[in-house]
Amino acid sequence: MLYALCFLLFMIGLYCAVVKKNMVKIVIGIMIMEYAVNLFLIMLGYRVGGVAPIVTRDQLGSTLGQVLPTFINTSVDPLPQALVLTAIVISLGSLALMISICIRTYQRYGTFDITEIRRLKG
Amino acid sequence: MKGMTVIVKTISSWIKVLIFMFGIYIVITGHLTPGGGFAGGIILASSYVLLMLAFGRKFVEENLPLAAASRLDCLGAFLFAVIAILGMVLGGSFFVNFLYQKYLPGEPLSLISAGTIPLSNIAIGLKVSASLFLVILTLSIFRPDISADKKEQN
Amino acid sequence: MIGSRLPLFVAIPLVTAFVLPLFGRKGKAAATLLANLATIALLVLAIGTIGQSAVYEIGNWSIPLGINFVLDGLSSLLLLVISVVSAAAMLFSVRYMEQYTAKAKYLCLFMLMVAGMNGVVLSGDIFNLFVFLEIASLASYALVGFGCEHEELEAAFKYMVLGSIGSIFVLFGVTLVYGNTGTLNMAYISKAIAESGLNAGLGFALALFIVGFGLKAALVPFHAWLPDAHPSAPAPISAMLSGVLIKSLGAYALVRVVFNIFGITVSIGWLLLVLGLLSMVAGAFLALGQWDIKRLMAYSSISQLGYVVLGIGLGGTLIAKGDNPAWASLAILGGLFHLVNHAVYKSLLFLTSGSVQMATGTRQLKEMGGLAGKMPVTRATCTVASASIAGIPPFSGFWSKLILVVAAIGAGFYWVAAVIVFVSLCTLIMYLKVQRYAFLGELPENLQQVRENKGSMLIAMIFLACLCVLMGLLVIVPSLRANILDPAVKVLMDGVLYSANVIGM
Amino acid sequence: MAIFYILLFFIIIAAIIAVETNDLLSSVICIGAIGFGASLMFLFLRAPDIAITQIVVEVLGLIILIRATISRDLTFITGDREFFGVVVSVVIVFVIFLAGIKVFETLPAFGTPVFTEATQAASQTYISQGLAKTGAANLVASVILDFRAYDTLGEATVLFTSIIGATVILRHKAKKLPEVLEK
Repeated sequence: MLYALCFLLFMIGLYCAVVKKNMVKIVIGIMIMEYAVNLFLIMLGYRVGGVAPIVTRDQLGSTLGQVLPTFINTSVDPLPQALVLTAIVISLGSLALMISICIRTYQRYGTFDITEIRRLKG
Repeated sequence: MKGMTVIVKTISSWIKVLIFMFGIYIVITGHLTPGGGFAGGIILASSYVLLMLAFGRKFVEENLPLAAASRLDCLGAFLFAVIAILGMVLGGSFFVNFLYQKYLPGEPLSLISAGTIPLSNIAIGLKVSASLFLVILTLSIFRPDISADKKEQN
Repeated sequence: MIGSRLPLFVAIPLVTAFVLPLFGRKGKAAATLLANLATIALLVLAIGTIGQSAVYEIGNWSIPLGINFVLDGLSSLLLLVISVVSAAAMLFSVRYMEQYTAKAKYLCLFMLMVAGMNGVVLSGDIFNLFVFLEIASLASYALVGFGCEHEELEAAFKYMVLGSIGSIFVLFGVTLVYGNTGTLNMAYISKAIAESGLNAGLGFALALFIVGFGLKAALVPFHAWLPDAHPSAPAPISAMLSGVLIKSLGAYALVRVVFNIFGITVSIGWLLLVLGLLSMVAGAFLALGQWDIKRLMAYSSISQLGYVVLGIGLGGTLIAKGDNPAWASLAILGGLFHLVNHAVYKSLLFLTSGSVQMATGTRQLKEMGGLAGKMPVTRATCTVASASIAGIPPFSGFWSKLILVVAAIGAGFYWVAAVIVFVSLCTLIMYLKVQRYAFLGELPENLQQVRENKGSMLIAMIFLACLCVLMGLLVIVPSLRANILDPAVKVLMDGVLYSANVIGM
Repeated sequence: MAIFYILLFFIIIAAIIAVETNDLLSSVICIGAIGFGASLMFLFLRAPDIAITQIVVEVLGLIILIRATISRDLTFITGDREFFGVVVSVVIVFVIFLAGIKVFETLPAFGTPVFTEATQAASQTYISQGLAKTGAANLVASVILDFRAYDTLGEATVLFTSIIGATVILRHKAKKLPEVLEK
């Protein structure tokens, strides 16, 4: 059910990116889609009653580098977190590039409305 | 942008130091606590953004010019690539954590541990802070002269 | 040992790109030289991979713990194509990009795009493939808008929105795959799918991949951005985009996912076949009506990529049915060979159009004419490329189209063969139109001062034209074919054996 | 469990407002609300690294977005695309949504991640031996900077690419004049 709500968020973003005619609104739609995917990925790794995947001092075993089973059996999945970290930074980068294209286009055309930005045809 | 009132300027020049220290802390303890190069780098960048909002763009540009920020950006990315290539030279494969496996295993949970991971965090922190500062600066420098362009169209 | 050299394919362009912005205005010549050296080094390295296969585990972590590079016949073929086209386009840019400012940044973005494509082609990890796809895409968005004029920005925005949506679809597909199989390594995903079968979640992920990579490849229902983006970019970038970007990010990734991870089925094969046919026909018809030389070529790219997808889809359908593998491998051979050919002659065509545009200052066919006398080398290379793309016998395009037609007839798809021949005729007509209006006829008053371009631009064009003439040898000479094309065909024919090959190596 | 539903509903409502409002500035502020909601949610999902990164990225992202919207002569937008097109896209989006809902039944139930069941999942090794193999106590750091460091190189490169791209797009003069070129 939570997954489906996440998918609903994704679809709201897609709707915004496809239907809206304001450039900034389209960018916002794409951002919402990215949020949805990130949330979804983190949810996939969640464990009921889990702990964060960071080893603390009282979870260290006796021998070097060994971790207690209490940690192994409760830690959430670290891999999706690593992926989301990457995905967040990627989305920040594409946001910066998109906004600079928007601003430059605004300077050229004097509008954010893509129905008025129509020099190319066919 | 001329900057804000004296109160804002004084407070932000103090807070700036705190944010900067906090950013560095987040970067260098990234392998032990939550955070790491990306979060820390963005915090470092935001300390400069705070200065820019309080003192105006000119002041910041004098302290850290655009060209220098661009060089730092390249340097950070280059350092990270160098760590990867050193892994290839010293450890036999691209991105081998050669420091941890061969030279400096360190104590778990202490500051000096995990080999190249803290070094990579520092390189990424440098890269991210410089590049985000650069983006904000570029976006704020760009002043579209719309009226002139519209005349040109008509 | 080829395996240990694989990281260089990503490391060389990346390090070059990180260093290039450090050269200021004064170091422009040095920066250009460095970038050219890097592309040539990549070309040499790529030639070294011919006929080899290897798996390289990054950081010495055995998969699935770490990420791996996989070099097989298909990636080797794509690496070769990418490095040939990028070397030629880089050589062409030496002079051509003098028109624009910020040349060091242009070279930097160019190298980043090459790094991204090499990374996509070599990656054995599906999330890593997404990351490198984003590098190449972001670099190409910025390069399309490089001129900062009205049309270029509009095209860049359109391209960026559709491209971002495509990327997010791919990312969502990756998350669904991870949620169902618990691994990101392509070989292990393939193994898990083979064990558990295709459930609804994986099927939806496959649909997301097809839409996402289809958007990157500009197959027909998703092609809206291409005819704007490709003409708006500077000419060497148009050559890169049409020549290799849509193939490595779109066609290659799609084929890899469909054939080697999910395993081809009859319905997916038919889907590819229909997408290819639609792209071929629609692209050709839309191209016929164009008067802008680069826009015409962009539409023709859609049509030509249709041939590639059609050949591979036809082969896939036959593999899935399982009754005649010989025709299946012939169809795939035709598709892949057409991919190589199209990369060479379409990039040559875009380079000649750039040469014409630089000399005359226009892209409209109606404003040109009679350039044959003024620009002999451009004219000659353009004619070679046109003859090649239209499928006139000794040139390369003829052979790949012949193979496709023979495979279609042999497999009993007569109507597909008919459509291939028909679209080929349309292609002939549109390039005759280019020849007639650009190079023959009266020279207009205002173009009397036109001179041929000099130096590196000509070398790049002549290099590609020679390749156009000689490429037919790739299928005719058995030893070349056995080393370059056949391993690539075998990768697709093996299908999901990919996982066993990678894990076993 | 309830906290996730509350936060997710909050995020969805903020997203709907962001999509439907006609004032660009409020739209951007709603995006901020989504981001902070997502950050809280990451915290409750036991992902403190992501929560920190999300919150700082959100601040910078908002600055970038506000830069685009503020001090423009029109922040108010009027009208949508033609009515027919809107209806068709809503229907298509809704159909995909209904088709997609079934997909999530194939995933393991929320709270039981896939790596606990799958054979040969890398995450099991990351958790049990990550500290021994890399020496980093923060397992996310050990994944992004050691096991999958190559991804992080790609990620840093993406950021680098977009910064170079943004400076290229925003430079003042793009083409040289013909006279300059002749020299």
